[in-house]
Amino acid sequence: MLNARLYMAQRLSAMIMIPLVFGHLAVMIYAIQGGLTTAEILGRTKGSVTWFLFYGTFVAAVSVHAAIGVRVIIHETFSLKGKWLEATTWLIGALLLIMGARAVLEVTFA
Amino acid sequence: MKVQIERLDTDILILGSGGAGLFAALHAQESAPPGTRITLAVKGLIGKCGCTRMVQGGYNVALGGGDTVERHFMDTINGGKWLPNQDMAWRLCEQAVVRIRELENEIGCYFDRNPDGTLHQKAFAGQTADRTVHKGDLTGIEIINRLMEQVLSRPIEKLQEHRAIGLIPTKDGAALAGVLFIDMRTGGFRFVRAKCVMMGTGGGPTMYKYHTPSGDKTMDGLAMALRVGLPLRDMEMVQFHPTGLLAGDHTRMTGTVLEEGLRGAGGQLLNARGNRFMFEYDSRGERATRDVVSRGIYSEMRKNNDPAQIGMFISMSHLGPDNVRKKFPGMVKRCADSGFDLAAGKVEVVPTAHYFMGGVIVDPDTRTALHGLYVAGEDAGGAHGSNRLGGNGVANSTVFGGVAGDTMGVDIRTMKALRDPDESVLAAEVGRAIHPLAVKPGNVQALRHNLQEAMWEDAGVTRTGFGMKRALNRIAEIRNKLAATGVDGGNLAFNLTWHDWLNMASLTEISEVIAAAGIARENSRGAHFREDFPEPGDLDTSYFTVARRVHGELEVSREPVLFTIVRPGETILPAGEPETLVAAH
Amino acid sequence: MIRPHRSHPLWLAYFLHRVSGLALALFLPFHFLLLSMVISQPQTADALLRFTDHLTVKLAEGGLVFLLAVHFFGGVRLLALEFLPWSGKRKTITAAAIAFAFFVSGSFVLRAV
Amino acid sequence: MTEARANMMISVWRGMGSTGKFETFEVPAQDNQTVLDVVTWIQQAADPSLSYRYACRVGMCGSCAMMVNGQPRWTCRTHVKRVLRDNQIEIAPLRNLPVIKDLATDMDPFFDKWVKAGGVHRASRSRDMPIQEVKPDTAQRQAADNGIECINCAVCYAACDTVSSNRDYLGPAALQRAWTLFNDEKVVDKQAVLDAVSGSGGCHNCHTQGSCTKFCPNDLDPLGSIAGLKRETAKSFFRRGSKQC
Ligand SMILES: Cc1cc2nc3c(=O)[nH]c(=O)nc-3n(C[C@H](O)[C@H](O)[C@H](O)COP(=O)(O)OP(=O)(O)OC[C@H]3O[C@@H](n4cnc5c(N)ncnc54)[C@H](O)[C@@H]3O)c2cc1C
Ligand code: HEM
Ligand code: SF4
Ligand code: F3S
Ligand code: FES
Repeated sequence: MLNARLYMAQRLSAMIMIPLVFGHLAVMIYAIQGGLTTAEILGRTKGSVTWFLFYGTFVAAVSVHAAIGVRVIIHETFSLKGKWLEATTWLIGALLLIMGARAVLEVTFA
Repeated sequence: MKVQIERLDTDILILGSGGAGLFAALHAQESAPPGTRITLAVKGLIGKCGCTRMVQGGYNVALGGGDTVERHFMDTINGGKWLPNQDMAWRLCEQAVVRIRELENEIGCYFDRNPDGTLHQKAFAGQTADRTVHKGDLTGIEIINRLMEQVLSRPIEKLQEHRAIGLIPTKDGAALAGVLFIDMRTGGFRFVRAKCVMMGTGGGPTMYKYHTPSGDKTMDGLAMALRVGLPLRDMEMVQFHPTGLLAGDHTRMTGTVLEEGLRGAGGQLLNARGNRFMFEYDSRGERATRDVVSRGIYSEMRKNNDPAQIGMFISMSHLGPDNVRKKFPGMVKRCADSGFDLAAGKVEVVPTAHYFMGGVIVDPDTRTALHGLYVAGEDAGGAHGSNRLGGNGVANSTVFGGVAGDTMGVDIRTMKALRDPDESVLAAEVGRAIHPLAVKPGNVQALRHNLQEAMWEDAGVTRTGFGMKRALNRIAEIRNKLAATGVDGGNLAFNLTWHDWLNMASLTEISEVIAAAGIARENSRGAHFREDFPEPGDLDTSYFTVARRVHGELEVSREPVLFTIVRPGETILPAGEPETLVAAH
Repeated sequence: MIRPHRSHPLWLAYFLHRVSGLALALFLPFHFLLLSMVISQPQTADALLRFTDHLTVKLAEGGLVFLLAVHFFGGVRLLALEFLPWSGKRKTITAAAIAFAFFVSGSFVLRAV
Repeated sequence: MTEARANMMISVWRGMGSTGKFETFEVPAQDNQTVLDVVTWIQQAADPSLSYRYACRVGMCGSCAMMVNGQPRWTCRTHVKRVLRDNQIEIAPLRNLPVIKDLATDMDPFFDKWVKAGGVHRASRSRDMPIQEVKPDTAQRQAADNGIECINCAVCYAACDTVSSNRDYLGPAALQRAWTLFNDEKVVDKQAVLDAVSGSGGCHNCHTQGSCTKFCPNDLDPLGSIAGLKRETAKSFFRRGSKQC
């Protein structure tokens, strides 16, 4: 159940995530190796516009990307389509966006 | 047995989806008044059955560069040994030029090009110019796929896997009312009334032990025409392709064509002892025309007369296996899939029944003696005479299919109403079809084998009067056995064995005509070679045979060929034209 | 058993990509939840993060990174196939992507442990 | 020449519509025997009620495809040797298409989608005009040629899991036909070709499973063709986007 627009949205969001995921993986490896605590992590991220933009973009992209991805799986597995499929897509996207936004905000500004 | 017949009406009904049927549908749709209902009924799936799809070599058309319609025409007449209906042959050559442009420009076919972007043309045996347009060696796939798409995307009604079993005339017999079908998927009967019917079921000489056509082609159309009293011409003319694959009785691969180009490229024919033999029969050796090579191979087979080693061999390896693989990738792969090594080894071959020149007598506009019935393609007789040139077959079906569509589009404007069928004929045709269902089931396939042996031995590549009379007896015996052989009618849906029986009924009916017409022709022309009459006979008094059923009896007569355009010994080419434009090999 | 029409590298790559994508999509909300808690309930969060010292948890985390890596390289492979002029080396790309994903996640897990 | 050897055990799917079961037949082994020959033998010698479809018997018409040991194949060009395992073969109707009876499927959905994908030439010249000159070895023409020999056998369609799970998906063969049209110099309105494959069942639903290319008996590459369509639709997406702004 993908038309050209959904496809482009999914592929473009994937492309945006490429550097972000790369960076995230690097940070995680570094973090785990350094045995970082919460405080240490927060110390680096709090008030940082860069981190905000970094994770904010990721959250926005992944919400779009995953919502469309899961939409496809739902359609193909349960033959769901039409209104319900649209609603599900939006719901997943919105859920990810809200939870993600909250996390990013808390980590960078709160 | 109580039989339900579902009834359906349309305006234009087309039988068959080869080059003839598909073109008829497209042209009828263009030329008939808006709102005309057009229905395409076919024994298989649209575009996926019949022989047009199997065309390898290509499509003959004179497109300049020295070649002219006149030259194409003269080649066709010479090839047909002065038997063609000249007006039809002319129409074929002239219209092929338009049809090829239509195929390229409107239908969307793409044929092979020269490096400069113009169409590539080559010469088949028997042609005096590079004339054959092609798409590699899969020309038919390109033509039929594109035609099929066009038909599928237009408002043309489809009756797929609908087998026509009877042409049903009106009560007074003056016109056609409609066609009776079996819906093969359900096994039910369906009668379709139409103002115009175009028959393009493609003949198909599959009553021979070795044959090339697709499995759905079993002379149904000609058998139906014969039963409704129409005259058939040139029915003795069966073209054999010299190199059919021989792989045993149990496989459907047997009889399929190894392409002509193999011999053209230098392929050698070897006998059982591994020696070349074609030069004993013709100075051109393996490159001689189909009929000559077929007879050469057949003679060697008879000389050899060894049941353990039936066929001869085609060998390519002297040309270098890698070279062969490169030049004939499709053919090498096909042989390999079947377990043969064409590139490096040798492959056993036999002459194989390929094309049927005979058919319903039509005028150049495809009209028949029965009002409302039109016939085009391999079902129609006349355009090729005693021999069809390679490349003229698909030209013929596409040209006349289109002509039929145009003609029907015009004629239908004067046909105000659908006609009612003669119910007694309808009932008789249903009765004929359900006959085996009431008889104890037996082995239909064994009878098909018997028929194929009989025709191959007694009415095949070379013939004698004695042999063909024996063929008639053998056919009569097989016909009787068929009538006593039943089919289990427990489930009629997609019941192939029932259709095998019906196929056999058509094949025996037409086999009889082939043998009878062969007896009536006491000379040898083109595809028809009689050992007891090996000479071609006087050209000026050429005759063609006409067979028809009169009060149930088969009658064969001879009618003089009318030289409406050119007489034997003359030519319509301008004086001083070279005999051939093809560079010698 | 993998059905016969599926037993080839491209199909397996497709399957891995789907499974990893789905698993990521299911995991991501929890991940976000965790991050939010870092602020609102630091104790719980710290406890949780310390919890990641346990071997099993580390392996599970490693699994997720593995998923991300698989999906990431599979995704890059797809984007390359779809948007770069076709190279004729699809199988090689597929194999390389899978191998690389294993390498990255493998080294991650080893380092983490 | 055709000495018979040990019998093979052939299980064949029997039934109408969506119900049925496998039945086993003992079939004599021969030299030069294709899967189609095996099916034919069963119908002619063992069970006259067996239904299947074929026409050309040489790999040109694409009407004989079936699932052989779970893999879609042309039966007329598949030598028994290639598929015999432990002296057994399992033969079933082609996947992803409604079954009419036994081994014969209804191919209409496949062809409906062919048409839906815009798989038909739209004329820009008439039969009264000369044939267009087309240079045969441009990259564009080669791309069209690469897909043009498709015989619409639906083997790829049967191999593709996206076809199974997404009813609207046009499938590899139809999309490949669209790609050949896109690359055909004679086709003028390229955007129409792209639009036809950009809807909810279009090329964007392909997950690059690659089974189509893997199993196409003609060695064609629908996967590559579909990737081409995705690329070109993406380009046109940006082109149009910029025009709209
Ligand atoms: C292997 C092979 C190679 C050939 N190569 C060439 C070549 O290179 N060049 C060339 O010019 N010619 C070639 N020919 C000949 C050419 O294919 C035919 O002359 C031509 O295609 C016939 O076209 P048609 O439309 O009359 O019949 P076909 O294309 O055979 O179509 C007949 C149609 O009628 C249908 N039908 C049959 N019976 C019934 C029924 N009872 N009810 C309903 N429908 C029915 C069939 O299913 C089929 O759809 C070749 C033939 C073969 C077999
Ligand atoms: C850089 C990172 C990523 C890239 C390059 C990427 C790429 C892709 C691509 C190309 C697809 C399409 C596959 C197809 O249609 O066959 C896809 C599907 C998908 N992605 Fe991602 N992705 C990335 C990250 C993520 C993340 C972080 C998630 C999870 C939250 C995710 C979830 C999904 C899902 C659920 C699908 C659907 C899978 C399917 O249809 O089989 N992706 N991804
Ligand atoms: S692409 Fe290949 S497998 Fe698919 S229909 Fe065409 S020939 Fe058959
Ligand atoms: S198998 Fe199907 S998913 Fe795409 S690559 Fe081929 S069409
Ligand atoms: S019978 Fe025509 S492709 Fe197999």
